[in-house]
Amino acid sequence: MIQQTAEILSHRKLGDEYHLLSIVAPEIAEAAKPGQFVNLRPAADKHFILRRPFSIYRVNRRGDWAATIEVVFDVRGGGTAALAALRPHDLIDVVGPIGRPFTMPTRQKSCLLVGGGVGAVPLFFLAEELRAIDKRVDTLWGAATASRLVNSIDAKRLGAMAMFTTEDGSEGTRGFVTDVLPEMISKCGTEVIYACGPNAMLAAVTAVGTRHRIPVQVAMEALMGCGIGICMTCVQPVWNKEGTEVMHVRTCVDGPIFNGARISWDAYAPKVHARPVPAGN
Amino acid sequence: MIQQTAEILSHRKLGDEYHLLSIVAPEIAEAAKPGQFVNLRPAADKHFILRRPFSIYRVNRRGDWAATIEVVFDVRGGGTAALAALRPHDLIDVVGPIGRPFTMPTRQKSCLLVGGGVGAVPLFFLAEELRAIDKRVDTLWGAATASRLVNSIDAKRLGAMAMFTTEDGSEGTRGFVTDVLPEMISKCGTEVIYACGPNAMLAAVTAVGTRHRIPVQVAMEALMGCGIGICMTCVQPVWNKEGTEVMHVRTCVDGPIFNGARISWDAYAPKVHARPVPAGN
Amino acid sequence: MAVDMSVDLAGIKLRSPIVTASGCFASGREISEFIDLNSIGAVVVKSMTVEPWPGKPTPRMAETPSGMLNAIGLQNKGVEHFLAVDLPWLLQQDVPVIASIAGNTVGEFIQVADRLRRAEGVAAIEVNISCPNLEDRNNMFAHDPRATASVIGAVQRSVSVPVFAKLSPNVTNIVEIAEAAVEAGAHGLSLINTVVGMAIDIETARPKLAGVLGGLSGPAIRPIAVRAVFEVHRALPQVPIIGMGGVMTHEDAIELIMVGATAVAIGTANFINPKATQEINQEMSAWLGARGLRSVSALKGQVKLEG
Amino acid sequence: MAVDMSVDLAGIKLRSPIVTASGCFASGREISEFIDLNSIGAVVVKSMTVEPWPGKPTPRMAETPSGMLNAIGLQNKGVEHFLAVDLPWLLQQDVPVIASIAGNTVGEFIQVADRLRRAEGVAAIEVNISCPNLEDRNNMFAHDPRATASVIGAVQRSVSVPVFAKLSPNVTNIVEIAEAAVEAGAHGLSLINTVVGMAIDIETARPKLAGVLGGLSGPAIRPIAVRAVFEVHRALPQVPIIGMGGVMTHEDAIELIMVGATAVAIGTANFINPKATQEINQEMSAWLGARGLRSVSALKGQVKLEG
Ligand SMILES: Cc1cc2nc3c(=O)[nH]c(=O)nc-3n(C[C@H](O)[C@H](O)[C@H](O)COP(=O)(O)OP(=O)(O)OC[C@H]3O[C@@H](n4cnc5c(N)ncnc54)[C@H](O)[C@@H]3O)c2cc1C
Ligand SMILES: Cc1cc2nc3c(=O)[nH]c(=O)nc-3n(C[C@H](O)[C@H](O)[C@H](O)COP(=O)(O)OP(=O)(O)OC[C@H]3O[C@@H](n4cnc5c(N)ncnc54)[C@H](O)[C@@H]3O)c2cc1C
Ligand SMILES: Cc1cc2nc3c(=O)[nH]c(=O)nc-3n(C[C@H](O)[C@H](O)[C@H](O)COP(=O)(O)O)c2cc1C
Ligand SMILES: Cc1cc2nc3c(=O)[nH]c(=O)nc-3n(C[C@H](O)[C@H](O)[C@H](O)COP(=O)(O)O)c2cc1C
Ligand code: FES
Ligand code: FES
Repeated sequence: MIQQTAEILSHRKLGDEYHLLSIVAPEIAEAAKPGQFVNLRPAADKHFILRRPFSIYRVNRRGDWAATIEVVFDVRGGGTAALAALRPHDLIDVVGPIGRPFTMPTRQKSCLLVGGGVGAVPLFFLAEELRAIDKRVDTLWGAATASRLVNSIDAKRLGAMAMFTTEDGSEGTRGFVTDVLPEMISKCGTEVIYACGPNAMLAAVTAVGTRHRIPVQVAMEALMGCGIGICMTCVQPVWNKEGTEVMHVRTCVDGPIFNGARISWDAYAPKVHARPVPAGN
Repeated sequence: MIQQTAEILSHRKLGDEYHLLSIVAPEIAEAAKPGQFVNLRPAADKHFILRRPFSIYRVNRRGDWAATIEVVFDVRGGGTAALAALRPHDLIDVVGPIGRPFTMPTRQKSCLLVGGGVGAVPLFFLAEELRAIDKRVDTLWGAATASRLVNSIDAKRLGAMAMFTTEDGSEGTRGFVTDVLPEMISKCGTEVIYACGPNAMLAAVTAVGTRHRIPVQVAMEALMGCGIGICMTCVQPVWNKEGTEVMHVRTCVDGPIFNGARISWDAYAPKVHARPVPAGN
Repeated sequence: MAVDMSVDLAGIKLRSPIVTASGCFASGREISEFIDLNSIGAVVVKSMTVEPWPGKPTPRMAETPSGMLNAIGLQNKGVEHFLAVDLPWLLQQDVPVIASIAGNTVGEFIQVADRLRRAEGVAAIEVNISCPNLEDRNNMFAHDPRATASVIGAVQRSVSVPVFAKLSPNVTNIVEIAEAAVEAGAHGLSLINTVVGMAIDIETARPKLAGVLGGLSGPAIRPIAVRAVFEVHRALPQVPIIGMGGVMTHEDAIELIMVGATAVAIGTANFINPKATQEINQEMSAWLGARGLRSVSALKGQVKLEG
Repeated sequence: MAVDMSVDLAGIKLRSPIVTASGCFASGREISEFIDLNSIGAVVVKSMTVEPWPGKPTPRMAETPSGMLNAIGLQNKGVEHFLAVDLPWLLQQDVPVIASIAGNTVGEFIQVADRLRRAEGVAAIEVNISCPNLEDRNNMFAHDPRATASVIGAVQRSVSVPVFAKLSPNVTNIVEIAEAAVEAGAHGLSLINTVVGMAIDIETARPKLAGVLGGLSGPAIRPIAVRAVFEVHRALPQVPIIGMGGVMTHEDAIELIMVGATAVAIGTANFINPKATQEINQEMSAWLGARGLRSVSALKGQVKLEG
């Protein structure tokens, strides 16, 4: 992990909903691996605003000193609104690359990438790296509606086979990725699944994978206070190796990539203390 | 007083130290009188920053819908830094015109305007209005050094006679305005004095005026929480009419122009409670 | 379908839950140049004392991150001036008037209350007990349940209108103080007053406030206000609360209502935006309408803890 | 002429007054990728308990104006893990280590202290008494002078290194708690811990924290921290204080030193800027140098109240 003030090379819209920021950050681009993220400081607001984590969409290592990382995001609140206002040559404070990347398959040859909504972002980088080591890559992309699919033009070309599902049927099959997942697995002879998207989707994909005895690597999101492993805000409920106990594991530096089978998905049912007592930090 | 979101017409440097913002605000320009000020919101920062008060430097009523007010300032901290970053067509939230203006002389013909540093600002507007009613206007400008004088070129032309003092002698007479004030009073046959600048200067000018039996109107500064008379942060220690008691009078709406003889100047010796007790607001 | 913004505050019918915070609205005359006073729920005026108070020396204010410190020292012209000048003007504005009262002894509180009892048109009294108690080593009344009870009890016996106790957040257990106030006869509670704080100008090594200590207000303290309203409402669900502390937007006001406030007072926001009260009222109504909610009172205390 | 940044903290020689705030620096390993640990005064590690604690469910964090709320629930791997893994690593870094300890009973505090006594290389112990006391209806130890005294007394008797009591600002009279801690044998005081607060997501009507209540930190609370350090130092001028609360810049740190802090801990600032501690140390040294001051200790308690 390094921290640096970096220059915005370019900022363009990706479809109607997403922004693509290209940031000049040679060392980070050099070190970055698929599944890792960067933590951006939206503005050097003296009244302070926490950093915002974003998956690395692509790295461009051509021309070392000018090597860039790319992030893709949609405007949700104050932080992403500030990022959406950045112009070329503006400076931004970046920490990265952060986290455990996707594990590259050794024996397995056939990889299926499943992305939900903006969760598709880290899979573009992953697909390139998998093909670079001659793996078969198939992709399955889901979203609420067509405009929520990230760069579907490129998405089609990323792998051998590409399928889309939207909840409103505006593109591809109407429904959820899990409706077509089993069919794809058998068609593509999938041996390993990489998934990123909402927790509900990741849980469902993991379930399907487990049924087919296929390992599923999931990229998790969490609220992050620091993004560098020092605050403990970002934990996921993860079964220990023995499967005897659920541990709280940091998403930022111990994740964001986890073995789907190890996540205690049912722990996500909202839990709130009935009798709140002043919190020990 | 009105509040409006106004457009920046122009922003230029005035000498090395000062910024001049021209703001399109027809109603405020229409109503403004010399000595009044506007309260500007430096940025619609959601983390909030209080408004900043600025004297009205000039109004430009030509072309009603496009009538502008002008403010002149130097960068001191966060608020003025934000204002210094404004560009033409940017929008700014303005409240104004605020406060009791200078009182125009009725009998008296000969007016002396004394400005210290950035305190010179409201005297430009005043000079124009006094000459519009055929008063004799003389001006005396003081500052630490030449670059701290506001627009000395125009300043020279504002009245019949213009004198300058700087503490380092870099322009005009070396010293303080009060060193040349008595001489000017006799030369110009001054009947009324208008002064704006640091408290120490206003106190000294008031003393000279009183000795010569000349009324002195002073424009006071104060920290302002609201600028519209509702918070009581901006009070000055002012003698009541009978001279029996010092009252705390709001600078923003009861001032900023006061009769110098009524200000309890010695009340400014820093007073701090020896045994602090939690403050009732 | 118009949204019903009216609320019943301890028997007082308010057009809107949005009211003003004492000391942040003077008596309404200045702000009436910017807004329609009858677009808001009530005007809570600056705390008044028996005699005029000169307040503290300057500087009285310092800006802090997302907040401000003030040490005004309750400068006010006294209850007689309120009755002679401010109240008559307010009564022409068709908006309920809540009189905030302060003092340094129980006796002083009683004297102000007595004068107000004989006046027409005061809808309620808010008792600002965040005042040093001269009879108890300058401890704040609001910091001690017994002192709180004695002031509230005395005021409540002297007047016939609802009495609100204005609580301080600078205590270990605000619920204990709230209970003492209610047992002593308070009909409602106003919370929170400012959080005691301090700031230094490091170049001069002097406190930024002549009063050294000051009261922190503004968005910085909103989480403290939400917690206070939440805990007091849980302990005393029947007691009407005027919630306040750092409310800048309608979302902030809704947050306080969801944890139990019946009305929400706007303080520091008026300094930055003189139209804050009116705009927050309009935007809250729009927010409710957009969600098909027909009355603001439906939101009260609706925070979901379980499941 | 180099500025002398070293300070003596309860007999511990620190290279710099800038230390880390417990729970905002883990045990230093992560941040050592960004800064030189021996450029700062000391590492105060995350509070540790006898057994590992799982902490609270998520969400554990919410951003607020100029601050953040957290409800981590003191998740930590326990004292044995600290002794086996973190301490040995830290001892290679040539920076004093201050161990923060926590518990829900006096007994738990004693057990952690006992284990640490037998370890080499812990320079001091910070006792985090902002913990619910299971033996007293979950009241925070730090909210009661007697509970504070019993914990501090017990810990102080079990160890041979200086003991710092970490105080909570959520009390009516922090000086009373400070005095109780010092009488019970605390060699120094750390203040302030977070301010209890709460935030609601109005669209879901749910608390933003699974723990419902959380601790407010960051610039929003700095005026509260300055006031706390100021009052405690006035009452106990001889007692060394580690001041903290919303320090983002060297100016903020100097403010706390001027009101009486010997050292200044950096917490939330590390989350935004991993280099915060090192940069604040460098900028403070430059600030002193630019003013011809030769040592940081000359600033301590220099705030001018009179004239
Ligand atoms: C590892 C990781 C990778 C991510 N990658 C991407 C990406 O490639 N593209 C993208 O658009 N978004 C991504 N997100 C989500 C992104 O961080 C949030 O959308 C963003 O922080 C929202 O900030 P805001 O100020 O606009 O929203 P606000 O609602 O104002 O944020 C308020 C708070 O909530 C936090 N927050 C809000 N939504 C999320 C979320 N979904 N996950 C984590 N924190 C959140 C913010 O950090 C902030 O602390 C990622 C999140 C994580 C943890
Ligand atoms: C009636 C009036 C008229 C003024 N006219 C002018 C003018 O024409 N040109 C000009 O350059 N300045 C003028 N000032 C001073 C100007 O308001 C301050 O310089 C400005 O507020 C500084 O803000 P800042 O954020 O840059 O400084 P900061 O130091 O960051 O301000 C911090 C706080 O101090 C307050 N403050 C700082 N200095 C002053 C001051 N001298 N007077 C009042 N408040 C202050 C700010 O409002 C803010 O609350 C005037 C002040 C008043 C009261
Ligand atoms: C300048 C100022 C003056 C105040 N004066 C009073 C007062 O006279 N009586 C009172 O009960 N509260 C007073 N308060 C406290 C406010 O009524 C309110 O409780 C507090 O400011 C929190 O709300 P806010 O964050 O919206 O300002 C004052 C606050 C400020 C900022
Ligand atoms: C995420 C987080 C975790 C914390 N954990 C602890 C802790 O374990 N023990 C402790 O004594 N204080 C803990 N604190 C409090 C800090 O040490 C510090 O007292 C407080 O945050 C104020 O300082 P700051 O504003 O610089 O963060 C924690 C604070 C935060 C924000
Ligand atoms: S975000 Fe701080 S530990 Fe992961
Ligand atoms: S600044 Fe608020 S009353 Fe003058």
